[in-house]
Amino acid sequence: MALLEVKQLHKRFGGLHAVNDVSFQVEPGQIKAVIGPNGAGKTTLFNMISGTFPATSGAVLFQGRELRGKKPFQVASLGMARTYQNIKMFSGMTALENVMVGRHVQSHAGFLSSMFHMPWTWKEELDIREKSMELLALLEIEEHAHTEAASLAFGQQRAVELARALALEPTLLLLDEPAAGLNIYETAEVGRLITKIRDLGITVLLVEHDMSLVMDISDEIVVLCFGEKIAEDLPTAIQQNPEVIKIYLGEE
Amino acid sequence: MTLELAIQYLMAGITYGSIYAIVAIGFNIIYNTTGIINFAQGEFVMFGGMIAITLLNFMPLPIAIFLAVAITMVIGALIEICFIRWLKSPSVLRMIIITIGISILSREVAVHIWGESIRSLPYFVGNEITSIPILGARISPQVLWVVLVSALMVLCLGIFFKTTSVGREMRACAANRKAATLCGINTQNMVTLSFILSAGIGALAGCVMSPITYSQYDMGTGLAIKGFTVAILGGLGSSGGAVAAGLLLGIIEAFSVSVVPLAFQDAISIAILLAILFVRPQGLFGSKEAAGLKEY
Amino acid sequence: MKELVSKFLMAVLAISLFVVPGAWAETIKVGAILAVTGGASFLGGPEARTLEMLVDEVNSRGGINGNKIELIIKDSAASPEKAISFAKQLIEEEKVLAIIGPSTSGETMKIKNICEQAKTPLLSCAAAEVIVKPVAAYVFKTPQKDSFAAQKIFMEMNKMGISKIAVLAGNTGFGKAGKGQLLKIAPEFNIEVVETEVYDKKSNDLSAVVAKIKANKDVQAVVNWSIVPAQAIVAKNMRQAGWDVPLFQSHGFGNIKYVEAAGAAAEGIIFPAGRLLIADSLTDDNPQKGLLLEYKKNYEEKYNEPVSTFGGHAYDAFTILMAAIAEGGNDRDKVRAAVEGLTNFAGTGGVFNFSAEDHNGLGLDAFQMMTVKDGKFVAYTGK
Amino acid sequence: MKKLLSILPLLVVVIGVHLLTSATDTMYYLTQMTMSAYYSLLIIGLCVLMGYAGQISLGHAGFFAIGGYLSAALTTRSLIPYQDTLPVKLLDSAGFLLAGQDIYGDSLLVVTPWAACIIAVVTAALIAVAIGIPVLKLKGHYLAMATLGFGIIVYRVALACEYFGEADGISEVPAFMLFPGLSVSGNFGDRVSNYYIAWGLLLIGMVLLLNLMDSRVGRALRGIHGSEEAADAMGVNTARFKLQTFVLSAVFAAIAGVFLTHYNGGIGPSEAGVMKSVRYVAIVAVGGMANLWGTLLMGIVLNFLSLRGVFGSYDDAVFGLILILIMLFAPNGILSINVRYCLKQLTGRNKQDREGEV
Repeated sequence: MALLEVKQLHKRFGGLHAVNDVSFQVEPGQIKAVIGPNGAGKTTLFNMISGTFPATSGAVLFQGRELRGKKPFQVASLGMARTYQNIKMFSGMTALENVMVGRHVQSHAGFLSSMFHMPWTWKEELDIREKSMELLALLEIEEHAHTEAASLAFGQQRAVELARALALEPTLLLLDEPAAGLNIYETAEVGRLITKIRDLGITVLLVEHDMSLVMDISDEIVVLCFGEKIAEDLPTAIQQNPEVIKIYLGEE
Repeated sequence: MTLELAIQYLMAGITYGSIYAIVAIGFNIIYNTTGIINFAQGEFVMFGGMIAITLLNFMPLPIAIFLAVAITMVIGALIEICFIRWLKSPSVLRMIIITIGISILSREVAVHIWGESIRSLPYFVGNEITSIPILGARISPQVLWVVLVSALMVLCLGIFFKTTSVGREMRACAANRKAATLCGINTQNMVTLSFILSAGIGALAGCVMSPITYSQYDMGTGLAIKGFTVAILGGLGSSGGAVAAGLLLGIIEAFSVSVVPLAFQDAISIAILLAILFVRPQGLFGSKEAAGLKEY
Repeated sequence: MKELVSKFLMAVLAISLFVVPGAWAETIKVGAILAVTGGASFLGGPEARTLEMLVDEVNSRGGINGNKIELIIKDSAASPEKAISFAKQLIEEEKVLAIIGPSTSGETMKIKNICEQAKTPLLSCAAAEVIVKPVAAYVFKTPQKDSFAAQKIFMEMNKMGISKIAVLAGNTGFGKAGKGQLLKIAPEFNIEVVETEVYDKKSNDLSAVVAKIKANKDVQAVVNWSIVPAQAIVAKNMRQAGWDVPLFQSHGFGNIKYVEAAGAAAEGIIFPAGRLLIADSLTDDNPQKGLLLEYKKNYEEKYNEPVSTFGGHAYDAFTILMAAIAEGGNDRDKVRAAVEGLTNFAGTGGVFNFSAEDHNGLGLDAFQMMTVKDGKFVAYTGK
Repeated sequence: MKKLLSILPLLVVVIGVHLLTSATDTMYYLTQMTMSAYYSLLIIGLCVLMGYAGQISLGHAGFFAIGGYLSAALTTRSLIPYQDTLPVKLLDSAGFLLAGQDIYGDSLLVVTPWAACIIAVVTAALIAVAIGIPVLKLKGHYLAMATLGFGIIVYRVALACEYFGEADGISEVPAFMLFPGLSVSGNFGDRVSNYYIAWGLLLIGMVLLLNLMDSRVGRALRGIHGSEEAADAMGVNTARFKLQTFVLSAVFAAIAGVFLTHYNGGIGPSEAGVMKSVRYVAIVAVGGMANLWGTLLMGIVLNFLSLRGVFGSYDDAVFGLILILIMLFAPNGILSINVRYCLKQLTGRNKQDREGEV
């Protein structure tokens, strides 16, 4: 069974069809990429999958479960984590604290038990801290754990955001342009991290602009243009696809 | 309820309603150009009335009112220049707190200039007991002045925003500030202008209503709360909505006297507002489309 | 450096001078808690100004028995919590001999127990009768009793043959207490209250509620019990509605500013008040006449505003206290006893006769029915 | 544990103030210190709501008043006329009623302070839930208006109801015996113990909030403030957390109201007024919004000065001015003003000027 199934998803903003009748599936354990030029509807697609706003019509099935009407926090607790194109760090918190927020769905301490610092929250708190440090180590930024996240370099913030998303222990990770704003070396680095994440058994769905990154790491690619799916294939096949080439290289 | 009584209630409602509407329009003018709710709007009304009363000692009524409106406009401009102009994209919370601060300060300035006693302008026509019969009910001619001046103000504002180039620039500013800047409109001056305009409107209202309601240093808060209520009921930013909502609230308040004790009147009108806010945050007359684009 | 040292020495000298005079002349501290700003500033303002004027007068005459009076005025802005804090502060820190005020009944009731506990005389300027009923040993009040004002009004109504009335009141402590007294006493005079409404102290138009009462054809007269500017609005709205039943006001109307505000609508309003407002027209044998005229003249000269009965309450509190200090000196218990023993003491509110049972000291005769004629207060003599 | 340690210096200061005042014979300062502590309890609760959860409330005096008024009314208003109704009988059988005499010597049947306190705080919490659900969906000006409206309604109801004493409020509120030998009252003799009750309560409140802020929940709240969208995507139920914080701050306000009312022996409508709510917001803003320690400090200092009448007739004016100045020049609170940085800027500027002259 496919981990994520997108069925005839459709989104209209007034008269504009931002996403038009898009369907595809993500199999467990693969890295799947959605590419397309600016305004192709990639981020809109992501927002519908993660529950930020509802689809006009169509359905999203996660582990066979219909996500319609689910709020982002509910989607997250089902095991789907995401990052943002323009990194959304929690300002005023350290890198470690940012990652610790990511452990939210994996922990339970409530208002009262937190206020009274109940013994049963102590172990949980230690676990959260330990696990978060591990993730920072995994993404090779543990030396910045106690720096305010918003003051880190852009590439490091990306890593913190990845760690934060991983802290949810997701089965599916949605990455919205993980290489946006990064230089060649940082991009390669992110690519390496993403494969590392996949090797942990986490399925990855990413939206990306950077063709080289996508071609390197993806197992399968969906191409969107003006809200419509025009191709879905293996990277090598996509590279040969005349329609894709036309979109990316122009008509000449 | 007899017809006579109903008309009496209606006229009372229209009196309150027009006052609320004018204050609400003052809120809207500033909100449209800046996205700020100026909690000191009620103080413009107070300043208008108080200054006119002081000036009346030296000059005839029309000139005193004219000058009072002009002086209040200058105060409005000064407030904008001193407190608002140089802030770079302040948060809503910060602006709310700043304008509340301005309101408190203005009140304190007023109490130390004019003292705590009540004052009023003389009735424009007749005196305190003059009244005109309308279908068996009797109302003071000043009520007609309030309604007339409010109507004129709404009309003039409409003409100003539709036909003059400055008015159009202000509307452009309201629609999209960035785009307006790119078109060469000095948005900063437009903001100052909106403060001047709404100060002037408030001051004129303060003069016209002074014979009926009296002027006192702390009259602003109550008016601001009612005006704000009406502005939200009518849909923030909509002048037509403000007039409609103002009259509606005024009339509801007047008629509510017949069923609930007067002491609960304010609590009830605020409760109505809350109820509406919960189901229709865009206001009774605001459009859902436009509301979708705004942040609540 | 040298300069600093010399300044320091001078400061020390000044302080020691300040402390030493106790040897030959005492300074007696008197506290006052008044609502100078805030919702009841129309009471606290004139009260504070009156006290400041009086204390200057007393001290320029050489004080009481050679002792200077030091007045500490605290502005409570009509907030009970501040009044409580200030009362404790004045009693313990400033060690005042007595406290004048507060201006409102709500505040007075909150600090009543504090003064009682600390055995510090309190001379309240607030009207509500609960302040002195039941009597608390150290608590006095100078404004006339609400119940007497209500009785006066009802007596007048009986004469005029009025039996069904409407009661309007402002939502202040004054209005609340008055409404209570009116409703309580009315049956004794065979008067029926057919309509009751309470309006906000910040009301700016009452035409709707006036219309509602007017619609009740039974109403033969209206009694408005309030202390706020809105009482002028009641008068205006009634006359504008073309309604000419008699309008009675409470003694809270005793401020010529309200008459000015109501303009032509104030004509013919009937209300009970202390004689301060008609001091000029009193007969020469009236014991109050001299002091009323003097207070009026001094106050109006100094502050360039008309005198009001509210300031008069503070005047009475202060003069009563001074008389008691003259007798009891700087001792709280003796001063308390002296106040309680005062009889035949003429003040602005009337002639005070205190006793262990009566800590207000004013009788029914403290009130004079008045009316407004040509924008001035005159004694009401019936139709 | 760490939190307890961090609160230790404060505890030392609290005891130090007591010893200092008793040594210098200025114990009267403790009266206003006690009152300020209660107001500060409300203010640190509001700080969590405004600073951490990012929700403005211009109606918190309303919750304070609900707590204060309910406990005052229940402990002073006689239930004898309702003696035979079911709720009164239930209260009676639960041992929550107390017979006594009023000032006129009439017999009186009232609720015990403990029961009244619990009823008042629970009512405040329930009201917070009921209005929080719809109100917290609003943002910006709409949220400000809605909370302001709530505050006005409470004020109006207190002012209009005979039961709540209308304009006079409620006086003669009895002392609140926490346990034998320790009661909340304004009697001069109980001053020191009340000072410690108030500060004990405030310290407990502070420890609880510090604990909360350094926990899963606190991180989620700070996350909401940092980026609501991202917090949502991390699985944080933002609506629920906002509501819980709203209720928490309302409970803090109500507890402060209950205790201060017993300490003052009464409550008046001014405690529910709009100006009070504005004042609380002002203090949180001056303290730096998301800064519990700064807010606590400002809450104590400003309330203490105000209650001592230091600002005289300019009390509101001072608050207005502080509000404007802080919001204009130091929106992150008074503690964020970096003196050294400012000095460096000044001296740096001077140096440049001098160089320019040369």
